[in-house]
Amino acid sequence: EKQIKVEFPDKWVVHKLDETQQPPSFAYTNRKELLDYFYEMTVVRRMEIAADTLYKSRMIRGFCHLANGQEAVSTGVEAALEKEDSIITSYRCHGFVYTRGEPVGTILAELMGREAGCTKGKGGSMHMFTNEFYGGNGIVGAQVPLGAGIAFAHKYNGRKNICLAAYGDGAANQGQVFEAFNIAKLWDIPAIFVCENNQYGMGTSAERSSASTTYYTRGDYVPGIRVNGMDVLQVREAVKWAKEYVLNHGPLVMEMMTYRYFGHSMSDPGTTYRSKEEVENIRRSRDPIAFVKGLLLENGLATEAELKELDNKARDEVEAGVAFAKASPETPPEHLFTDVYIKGHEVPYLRGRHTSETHYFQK
Amino acid sequence: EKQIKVEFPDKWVVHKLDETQQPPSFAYTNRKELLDYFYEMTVVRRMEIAADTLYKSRMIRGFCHLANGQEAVSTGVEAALEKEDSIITSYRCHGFVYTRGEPVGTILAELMGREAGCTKGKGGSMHMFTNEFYGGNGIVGAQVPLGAGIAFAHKYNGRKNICLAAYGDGAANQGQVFEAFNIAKLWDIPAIFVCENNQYGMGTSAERSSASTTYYTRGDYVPGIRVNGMDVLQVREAVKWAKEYVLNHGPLVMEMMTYRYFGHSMSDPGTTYRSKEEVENIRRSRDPIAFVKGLLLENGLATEAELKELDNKARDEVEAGVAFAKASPETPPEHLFTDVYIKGHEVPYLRGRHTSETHYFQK
Amino acid sequence: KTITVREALNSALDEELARDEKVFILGEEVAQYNGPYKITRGLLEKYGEKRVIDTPITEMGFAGIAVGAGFGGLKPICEFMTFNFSMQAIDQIVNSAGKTLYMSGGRGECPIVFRGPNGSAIGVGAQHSQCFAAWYGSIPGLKVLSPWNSEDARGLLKAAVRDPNPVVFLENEIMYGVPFEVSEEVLSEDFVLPIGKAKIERAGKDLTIVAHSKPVGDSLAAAEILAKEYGVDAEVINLRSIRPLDIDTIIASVKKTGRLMTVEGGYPMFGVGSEIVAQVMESDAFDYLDAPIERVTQADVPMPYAVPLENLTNPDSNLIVKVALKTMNKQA
Amino acid sequence: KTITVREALNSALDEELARDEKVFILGEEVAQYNGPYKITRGLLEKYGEKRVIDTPITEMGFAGIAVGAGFGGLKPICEFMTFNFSMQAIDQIVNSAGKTLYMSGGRGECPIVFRGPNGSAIGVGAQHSQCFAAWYGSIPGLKVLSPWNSEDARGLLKAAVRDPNPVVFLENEIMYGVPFEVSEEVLSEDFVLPIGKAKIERAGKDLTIVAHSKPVGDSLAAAEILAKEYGVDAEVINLRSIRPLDIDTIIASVKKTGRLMTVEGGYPMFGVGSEIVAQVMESDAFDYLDAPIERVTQADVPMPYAVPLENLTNPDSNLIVKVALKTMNKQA
Ligand SMILES: Cc1ncc(C[n+]2csc(CCOP(=O)(O)OP(=O)(O)O)c2C)c(N)n1
Ligand SMILES: Cc1ncc(C[n+]2csc(CCOP(=O)(O)OP(=O)(O)O)c2C)c(N)n1
Ligand SMILES: [Mg+2]
Ligand SMILES: [Mg+2]
Repeated sequence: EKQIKVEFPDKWVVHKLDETQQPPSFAYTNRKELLDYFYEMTVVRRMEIAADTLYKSRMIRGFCHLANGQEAVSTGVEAALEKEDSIITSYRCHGFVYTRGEPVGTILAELMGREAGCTKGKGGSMHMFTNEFYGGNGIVGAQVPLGAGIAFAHKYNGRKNICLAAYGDGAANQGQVFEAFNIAKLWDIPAIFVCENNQYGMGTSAERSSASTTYYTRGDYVPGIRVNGMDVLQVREAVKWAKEYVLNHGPLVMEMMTYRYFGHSMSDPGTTYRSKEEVENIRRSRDPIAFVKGLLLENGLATEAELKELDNKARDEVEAGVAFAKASPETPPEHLFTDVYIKGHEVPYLRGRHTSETHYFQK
Repeated sequence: EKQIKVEFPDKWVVHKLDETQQPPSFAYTNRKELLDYFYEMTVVRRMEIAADTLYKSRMIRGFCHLANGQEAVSTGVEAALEKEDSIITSYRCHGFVYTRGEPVGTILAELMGREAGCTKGKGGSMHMFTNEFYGGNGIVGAQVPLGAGIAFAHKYNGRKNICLAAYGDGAANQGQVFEAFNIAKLWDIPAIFVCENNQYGMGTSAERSSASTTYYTRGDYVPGIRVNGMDVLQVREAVKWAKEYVLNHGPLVMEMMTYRYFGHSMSDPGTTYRSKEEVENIRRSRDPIAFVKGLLLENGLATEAELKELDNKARDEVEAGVAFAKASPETPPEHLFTDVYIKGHEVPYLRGRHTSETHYFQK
Repeated sequence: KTITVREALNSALDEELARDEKVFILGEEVAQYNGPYKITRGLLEKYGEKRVIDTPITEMGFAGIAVGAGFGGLKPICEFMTFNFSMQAIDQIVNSAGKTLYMSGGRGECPIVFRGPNGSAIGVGAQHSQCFAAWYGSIPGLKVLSPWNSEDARGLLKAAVRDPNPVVFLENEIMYGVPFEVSEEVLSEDFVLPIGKAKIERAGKDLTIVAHSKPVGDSLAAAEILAKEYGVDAEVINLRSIRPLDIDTIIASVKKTGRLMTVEGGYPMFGVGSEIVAQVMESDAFDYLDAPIERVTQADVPMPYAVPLENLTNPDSNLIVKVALKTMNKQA
Repeated sequence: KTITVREALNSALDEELARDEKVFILGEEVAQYNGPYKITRGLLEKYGEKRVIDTPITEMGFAGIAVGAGFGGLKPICEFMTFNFSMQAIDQIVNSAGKTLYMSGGRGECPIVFRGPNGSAIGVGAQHSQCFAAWYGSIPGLKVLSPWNSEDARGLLKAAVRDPNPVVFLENEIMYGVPFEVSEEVLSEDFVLPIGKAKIERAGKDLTIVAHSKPVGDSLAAAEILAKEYGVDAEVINLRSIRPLDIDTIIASVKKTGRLMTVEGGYPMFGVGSEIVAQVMESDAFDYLDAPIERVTQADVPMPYAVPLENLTNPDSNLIVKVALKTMNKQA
């Protein structure tokens, strides 16, 4: 396969890292890789749009946080890591769950509360799990110490794997994030702390929530790096490098500059605290899928028609996923009392809403 | 009164402060001031020693955290602030309670659980209160946001007063400290965050608890300054300057380099995690009371005999305090149910250990 | 006139901000965004940035600052986006706000209100659906209120702001949009409800149903079914206050009806119902009981997301009817 | 042989560390300082820095890391210097450790033990004296144990470490130094107690006293007085486990004695006693009750420091005797 070399336009912006401790200023890639990224990101985007539609037709309920605009982060991260590395994120997790290997169908089924959902319909949008993916966490910031703990386990077990813990610009002020930084640094824990800076936490802009918005520096004594989170190749190179770095030197803070197109959740139109122009402008100039498309076309690695075809294929995959999810039955009542405790190690009974609904476990 | 000028031996060690934003490199002082400081610090030291003795004779119980070695912090802080400024600290608070104006007697009475105690014997060692002194807080780190809130109230009310919130080197890693820094900076809250770095948090040395031990820099975007906490004049000048600074520019982090001679609390001999030599060496070379004594003698402002007399006076004051405390009755049972709620706004009754002991409030 | 619970809360906040300069509101998205659930709509515009303040997503920090501001003589209203997130700040609520007056021998007053939605909403899963009534209710030093309708919302919130003690005010997201008829009195600026008094929402003679928050409505609906379909005349008591708990009203009712059941949205164990049973047992109403007291609660599982499971987790009027009939020893 | 509760806990930790490489201990001062209360004495020396780890004073952070390590396949033992400080980490305990298995449809296992002293010690005031049995006990997904003596301490701690669910293990500082006679079996490396079984510490026929933690000893002392001075033969049940709660053992006892009282060190409202009363009421034991159930608890105040007040706040054997006599309808 023919490789192309893509030079990154800017120097890395770093904190407490010297010239020798930085990702390369370029990436090698090829047609196959780029088509894969294009396809994957397109599936994720279309999946989120499908979720939006399903929500509006009341087949998904409660919270549902979409990540359109942020696709290069999940795809780039996955491209850099091995399956044995771990990832943990906030509730805005659908893309990661897909790139970690869960099919569209089981993700949408989860959103719809179906038995086939990747967590049996018990978790919903915010709480998806899959292999070496530890959720989907609903409590802002909680995943950061959790991620440090997962990374700690890798180190304890003598594995050369890491954990990447993603959190938002709003979450970046949470005290437990700083507590995790301190311990991770003291114990040389191989964790990459990734701040997905999409510039807003709900309706509050980064400037209004954070006395310092250079999130890559917020680890203070923990080195940091800022990454263009809209460029899948920069994300990939940075994370690949970061994995080696944290295995050898302990934790790193990585700020991914990104953006969400939709509102914070389904109840937020996403238009009161920012202008339509701002959103449109970023869609036009920094869209992560358009960026890969541009690379493919400009380097003559693919044609518009091929990409259209891939786009169609992505649409089909998502449609099939929707159909799969819809066909799955709602999670049936038998599941109510399972998974509260580990099978075989339950408490003798769990009370229902009334003693008449109490469930007794067989021993 | 004849003034003397004391030049500080070293330049201020600062973080994000430029040359124009620093305390003076000297202090003016005089015989009266220095004698006052000498006396006050001696009383505090003797009071702590009295507490130690009372503890050993089982007249004080539970936790009791003594601050011998750290006297210049409370005395220097008080010398710099007005009575309308606020102070909040950790459980290691006796010295501050005295310098804020509470007599030795009511402090020792509190330690002994007597009715005359400054909080009626209800709080004990860790929870003393007096005018514009908000405790004595038992939860490591909790006083930092509380202090920011007290400072916020000053600003809200349009008063030109500040709050000084003191916490330890161990506490400095608490997430809520960073949360408070961030909000204080965003809102320009006039708080001085004082890290009393006595080098240990219980048995853990600063290096083992903190990935960065330059505590004056731990505010990141919050400017900071390091102060020799064993020199009452440096403490005073730094805090005086800091008050003006925070009123005009928002929060500041101040690290006071200090040391505790005794164990962490009465159950800690204080000898397993550090050497006797270390303690002796600091006592010999950096003791805050000896320092003031030296200034007075070297500058011919007082004689050994005068100081001996003052020392005797301090001993008498403490002895009188001990006698006062011992004479006060133990807090009687009537107080059990008062102060749970504000008088006149209680709940109708509070249950005792059994319904037969329930207390009903008159409405 | 008819107002929603949201309007009731909003107007209560508005009036208390107007009434006392020392009152201010802080919380996530309370100002520019007009509140995550729009309870603070319009308040920023009216009272400005000094009084209505957006915070970062740092519950422990801003709750601690709010408590400190209370010590400093202000009257903070600290909104939690939901009480689930108050767990991050619970040490400041319990150990700083709740216990300081006592530890300080009366010196550390803290007139603060912590408020926000509590308990289950709809389809939001396990981490966003917990009821904190019993936890906060167990803490001496706190008062804990749990309004159901618009009258409760206005009267109790205004009372909470005026109370000089720390008050935990547990709202219910599902109720925010529900309209209720209210009297002129309720709309008056000086309308406050007494803290610690339960309200008999429906008088009845056969059976007492005690509930708080949304389940009060479910209990009233059940009472209608019980009356129409089974000729059972249930008395429904709206607790309104969790701490203090108005056991006297419950006891008086039990003495009349001889039968009692409790309904709540929280976990069953160590819950509001448990305490009511225990206190009734300790009272002379015990001798009046013609049947054991029954508890209806959330099922003892973390809140599931899927509809069929969620439905089996939250109490509803059907179940209340069923349990009421059991208490009455009647066939459904 | 006689061992203290401290020795029991220490040996249990030692053996479980030896038994399973995945087990490790972290917490404040657990390693170099040998434990703030010396429960981990000698373990650093024996197992090294990898397995016995000092943390900074950042409960939320290290508890979250411990939970994450549990997700990652390790078996962390997370010591809180006291459970009062677990309030800072309670969100990680409840929302991360407690609920994840359920939310993840069984994918997120977390075999962790949170342990440390709980409830009142002596003379440490309001912020250091809270009992968390009822709070943690209310959370589905957690198991909650509360040992009293050396046998409990060994058997339950070893069981907790081996249980694949998150377990909250509530010790009692006052008991650490107390020696108890134990059998050979208790000293065996494979001694584990079943989680969720209460133990009848003293059989009796007149009255059942249910307690957990230190109050078990107070109840036994009271039972002796009751027997000697009043001819009352009390059965004393040591709960051992708060969640699950062994109501069957209590019910069987009540059916025998007809009288029940509960004793606990926690706040009265929404407490362990409340739940026991409610569950007995829901059982067929209700009909066997010859007197109302009585609860003995901490007084409903933040823990005061002064001795005379503290004495009126904590339950003791005198009070237990008095209440027992009331239940028996006897004069003291
Ligand atoms: C502790 C806590 N507080 C508040 C919330 C409510 N909440 C959910 S998402 C969110 C905004 C988070 O913003 P950010 O960290 O920037 O992540 P983003 O949504 O932009 O991905 C808030 C306030 C929560 N879930 N947990
Ligand atoms: C949240 C919390 N965790 C743990 C403790 C127990 N504890 C009390 S003091 C202390 C050490 C604090 O050290 P430092 O902050 O350096 O203050 P110093 O005692 O040196 O003044 C610890 C761990 C506590 N009181 N609160
Ligand atoms: Mg964001
Ligand atoms: Mg220290």
